[in-house]
Amino acid sequence: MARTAAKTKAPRKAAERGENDAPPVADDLLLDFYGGMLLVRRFEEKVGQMYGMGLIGGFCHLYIGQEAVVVGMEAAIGPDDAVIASYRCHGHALVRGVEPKAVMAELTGRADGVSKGKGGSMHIFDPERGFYGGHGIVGAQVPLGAGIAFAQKYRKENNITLTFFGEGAANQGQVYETFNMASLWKLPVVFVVENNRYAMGTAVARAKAGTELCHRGEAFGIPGVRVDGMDVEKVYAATLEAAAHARSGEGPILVEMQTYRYRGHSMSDPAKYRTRDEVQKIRTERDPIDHLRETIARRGAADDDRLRQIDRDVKSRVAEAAEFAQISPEPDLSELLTDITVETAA
Amino acid sequence: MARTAAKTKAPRKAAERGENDAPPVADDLLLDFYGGMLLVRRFEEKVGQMYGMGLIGGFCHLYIGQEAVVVGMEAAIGPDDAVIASYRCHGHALVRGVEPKAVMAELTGRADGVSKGKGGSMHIFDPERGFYGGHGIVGAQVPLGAGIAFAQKYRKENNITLTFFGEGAANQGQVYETFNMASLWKLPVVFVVENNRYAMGTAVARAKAGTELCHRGEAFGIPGVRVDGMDVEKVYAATLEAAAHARSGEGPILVEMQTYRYRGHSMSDPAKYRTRDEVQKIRTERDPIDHLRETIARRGAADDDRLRQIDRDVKSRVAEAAEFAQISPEPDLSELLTDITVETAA
Amino acid sequence: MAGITVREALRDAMAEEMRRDGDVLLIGEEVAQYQGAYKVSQGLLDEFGEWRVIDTPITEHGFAGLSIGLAMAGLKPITEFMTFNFAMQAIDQIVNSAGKTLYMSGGKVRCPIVFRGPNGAAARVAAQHSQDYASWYGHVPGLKVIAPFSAEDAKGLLKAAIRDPNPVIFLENEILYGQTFDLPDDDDLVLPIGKAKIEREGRDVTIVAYSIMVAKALQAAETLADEGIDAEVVNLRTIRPMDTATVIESLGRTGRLVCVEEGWAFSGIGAELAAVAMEEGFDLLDAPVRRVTAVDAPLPYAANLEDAALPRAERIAAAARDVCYVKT
Amino acid sequence: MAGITVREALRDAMAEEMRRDGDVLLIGEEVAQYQGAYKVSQGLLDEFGEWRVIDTPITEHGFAGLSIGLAMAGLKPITEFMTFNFAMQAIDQIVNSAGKTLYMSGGKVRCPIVFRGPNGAAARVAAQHSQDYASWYGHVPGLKVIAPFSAEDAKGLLKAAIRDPNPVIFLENEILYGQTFDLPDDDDLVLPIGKAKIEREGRDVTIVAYSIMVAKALQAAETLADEGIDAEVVNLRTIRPMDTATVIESLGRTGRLVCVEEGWAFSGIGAELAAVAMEEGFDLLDAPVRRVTAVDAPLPYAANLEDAALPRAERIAAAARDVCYVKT
Ligand SMILES: Cc1ncc(C[n+]2csc(CCOP(=O)(O)OP(=O)(O)O)c2C)c(N)n1
Ligand SMILES: Cc1ncc(C[n+]2csc(CCOP(=O)(O)OP(=O)(O)O)c2C)c(N)n1
Ligand SMILES: [Mg+2]
Ligand SMILES: [Mg+2]
Repeated sequence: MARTAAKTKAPRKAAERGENDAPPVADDLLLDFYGGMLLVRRFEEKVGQMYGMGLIGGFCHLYIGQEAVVVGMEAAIGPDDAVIASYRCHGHALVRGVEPKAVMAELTGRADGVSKGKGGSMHIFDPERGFYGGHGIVGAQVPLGAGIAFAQKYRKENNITLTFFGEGAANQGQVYETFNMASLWKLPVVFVVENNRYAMGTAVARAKAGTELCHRGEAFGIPGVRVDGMDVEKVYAATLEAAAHARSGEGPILVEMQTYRYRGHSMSDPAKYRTRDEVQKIRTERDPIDHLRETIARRGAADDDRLRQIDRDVKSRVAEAAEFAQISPEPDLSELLTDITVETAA
Repeated sequence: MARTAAKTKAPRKAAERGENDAPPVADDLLLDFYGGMLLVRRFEEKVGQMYGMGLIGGFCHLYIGQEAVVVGMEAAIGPDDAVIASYRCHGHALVRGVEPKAVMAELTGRADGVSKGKGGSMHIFDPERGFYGGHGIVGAQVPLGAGIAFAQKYRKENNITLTFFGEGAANQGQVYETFNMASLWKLPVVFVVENNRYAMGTAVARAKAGTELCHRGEAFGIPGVRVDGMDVEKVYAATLEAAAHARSGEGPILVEMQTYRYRGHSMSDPAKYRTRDEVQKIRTERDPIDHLRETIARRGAADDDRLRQIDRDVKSRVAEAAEFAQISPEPDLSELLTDITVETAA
Repeated sequence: MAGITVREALRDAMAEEMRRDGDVLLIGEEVAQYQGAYKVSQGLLDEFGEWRVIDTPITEHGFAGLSIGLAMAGLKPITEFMTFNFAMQAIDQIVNSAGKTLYMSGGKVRCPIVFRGPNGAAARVAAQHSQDYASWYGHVPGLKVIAPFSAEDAKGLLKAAIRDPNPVIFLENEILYGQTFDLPDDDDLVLPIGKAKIEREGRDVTIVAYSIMVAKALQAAETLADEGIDAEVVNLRTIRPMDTATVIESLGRTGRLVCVEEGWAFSGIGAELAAVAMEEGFDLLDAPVRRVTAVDAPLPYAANLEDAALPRAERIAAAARDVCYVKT
Repeated sequence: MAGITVREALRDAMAEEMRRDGDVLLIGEEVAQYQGAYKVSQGLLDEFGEWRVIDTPITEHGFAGLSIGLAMAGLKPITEFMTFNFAMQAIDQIVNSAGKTLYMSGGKVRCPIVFRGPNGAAARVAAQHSQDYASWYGHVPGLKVIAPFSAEDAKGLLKAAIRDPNPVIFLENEILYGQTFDLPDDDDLVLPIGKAKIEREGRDVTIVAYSIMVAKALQAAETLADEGIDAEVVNLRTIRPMDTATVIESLGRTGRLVCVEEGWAFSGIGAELAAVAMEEGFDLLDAPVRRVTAVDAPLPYAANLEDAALPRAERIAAAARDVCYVKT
């Protein structure tokens, strides 16, 4: 997974550059991006299949189409930085380095799931890898993320928190309460609006009055940038800057990632609120993986064999995860009554 | 009380003018302002005394210092427009034409109180006069006000709603949720931030990041204006414009009234978070009633006799209210179990 | 009599009331163009237009408050929460503004509003999407609280709720939406708020339930019948005001009471019923009241754990045997 | 032994824990420069500085969520609500984020946080400022809920709550803040969460109460003693997990149970106790359990109505006489 490689590269990159139009990233980083995005895509495709087979239940929100966002952002931060997301969190977990097996077993509700099968698709957590979920209530993760950033500042850690939320969530009041506090206390947080144009069936313009989302923090003193979230290099470059801003002590920054989700809102959404053409057009013209593949070819960063090898590796990891998630046993019934509270010595 | 006179004048005034620097208002309107502001001031002073005597209990928030805001605004709207406010609502009720007696009897918790003594100081209501309270939860009245405006629009009434809140309340998330909806649906609402510089013990800058409050709606497409809330003529002129904007169908507008409260936050607040000098300076240099008295004198709008007559009238109305509020009986014990739900025919 | 789903019954109730009264409108997330997240408002936008069927942004606190403002100004909003879990963000407005203002204003400010949407567990949607709020809302004077079971309940009580001049919390159940029930042919079916319904008569034990748990209770009653235990099943229908008279009368006949709810036990609806049985039916009790509830844990996602967490018919039957002192 | 007010006891508990552990911090409205709206945090800003004693804007939902984020990241926030009425705006974060995440994460994400502030009625502050939330929070697995009465309770349980690795709801009472109690000389008074305290032993009837109602219950016990009724008074101290063992043991000795709370009856704490008495103490009951609660109405402002709305010692004594079948 892209994570380890990216970790070593990000700081170097950050030091190398500064201006707005970033120089092209190194070849091996491009390949890391490719592997990372492909892993998320193939993983989600498999999830879709397994949901169809009844192996996964409940609400399940796929990330297909948005891969460039998490992959590019993750590459631009460090392993000690923190990430928090909504229910649409499989991709965020994977790029943080959570094992696909453990995520998939969570989705099938099995004992080896990352949350022991108790949380399911919307509630993936791995705080040891700096991943704080996985939250089901639209907008709730936003103040939580600011709190994590506050803890980083309190501990003088020089780490930052990426706080992801959808453009639908961007209308929630607690987001503005958080903007105000984060700005007041100059918390090291990057607010990331993943504007995938729809909140369930609501197109962004039908729910949002006024200016573009990237400006929604300005009244609270939070600068905003808008980024082409279908281009992983642009995401990466913008995140290096945003992260540097947050890390510098200047306070939060708001990044609007313009992206698109290919599938329905969740597995049960027939997505009749948009035309097939609209989706098809973006798939053909703006797909982030195709785009990256072209870049790689154009720059000669890798030959087809190398890319095919990455494809095969990703496929086998995903197949392995799917396999694992089906043989992992259901949680023991005793788990019903554990983890309600942390036991304390009486 | 200024209300009746103002009602007949406001529309005329609105038609007469348009530009930003309003022409001086007519003499008799100035006198209405004077009578209105004095009524609020004397009423609140009496409330303070009666609280000290133990005749009033619980939380009680005085409006002294802010009188120009409600008086000037009320004069610029019509009797069929609506008003909603926070717990600091005695002045808002009085300018709407609620009888001082009924307000005072509410404060003493008596049967003749405007809410039968069940609500007290924070919960004055008189929907027949378009006054919707009187709300104890900071910020809660803001979406309520937008809802009242929505009903006005739904009924094609051409009325508007003034929704008052404090600068401390302006950090509440539901305010931004409301801004978004009100703008999206172009509701006929004037949002009024009464910036009296303190939210309980918190000076405005300690709780508010970013730009001035009047700009806080801009990201949602809501224009903002800032007004000297210690000058009743300026308040009046600004409100004529703001009301015209809201009434025109262009959607909401945000008015920041810069004002000051002389007393503690509530009767139990010693107000140690500011110096006596700060308060004294504003009292001497910026008092809205003194300022208006000077204007009246300068323009020769009335002689001293006339002003003294107004003073006497106000004093006697307040004295009468105080008297009434003490002789009105406590509510009958049966009232404990009425008004919990509206009775329906079984 | 015609077969109709609970989903359709709810839709018809709204449509009929909207036709009857121009002040009734529907507001919430995805209620208009999407026809409801669970398709409950199918067709309403087409018939009533966008000023009466209103899509909101995702801002529960704000649109609940705005809806209450509509009601205070005299309209009769039906405010849909996509689920009642999300209404927790708006609960201050529901309790403090909608529930208390009539009283605080000495009767001057009315709030005729219905808050509706699915409550309790759906299938495998995990802890944050599965809470049963019946006892929380039931706790609060100033609110009325309804939890229908069948299509008849859904239609008759929703129409009653819309006509009621008070704030009504209307707790639906997602799993019931698709279930079909017979509905009496009646142009204008309005059921009384505050009246329970005896779904099945029996002499040996009273099982009280609401919402989807009525189905489980009826299932348990079948099992028990095979064993010779004749259970009476009471469908509460309304949580507040609660029809304790019907419960106590039934208890008078059976001497035994089992209370079933999908929510947690602690200060739940079963607790209230146990207290009422103490206060009004102590001498009628041949056995202590038993509660059948969700286990005392957030709801897990895993299929086997979820199944074990929620009250199933077998657990209800077991409780009934217990209070009948029947060993198995 | 020294006399100390509940206000000071709370302050001392926070100060001691903040000295002991650099991860503990206090956050809320007016907690720092103003020294607390009710002066509970007097002196803390001076001693611990503005990064550990933090004034927030008026944004309960946001700062509760932010505090929970602090706790998830390993700090130990004490989050003050000016009153618990305002926490209704934040209750989604408290229940869904603080209460359920440990479970949803399979034990991976802890949330060591204390939410504290005054709960229930103060004096004449009317309906929106007077609700008792004990049964609402008590309903929710994943939370611990404490409601102290005396200075000893306040200090010993607040210290325990701060050290507890779970989210704890700490329900104080404004009227008790100024009351003085003896406090044992103990450098490090930490009381166990989940244990009730018998405040007064008695043989004839058990009166269970929490928070300020313990004072009323003790007062009632005095009156009853004069009449020859010997009441045992149990101070619950913790609402969740509830010490039902102590209650049932006491019931075993007296055979009679009166439950007192300042909140509403419906699905309240008394309801829970009645259900527990059914389930665990049915054969011990010589009389039905009686609840003494607020009347079923929002709290009115008028002095006479407020007085009639809340449980007073005389109503408790009357209930005790009733269950003892003593006529007066
Ligand atoms: C408070 C709340 N309201 C409603 C929902 C139901 N809901 C789940 S996701 C969603 C849409 C969110 O859209 P957006 O923020 O754009 O994120 P996306 O799903 O596009 O990633 C809604 C309405 C919820 N989970 N929580
Ligand atoms: C939700 C909520 N939080 C806190 C309080 C306590 N409180 C009452 S008034 C107030 C200050 C409000 O200040 P501002 O909005 O500036 O209005 P002002 O009192 O100055 O008129 C606070 C914190 C409350 N009533 N409601
Ligand atoms: Mg979206
Ligand atoms: Mg203020």
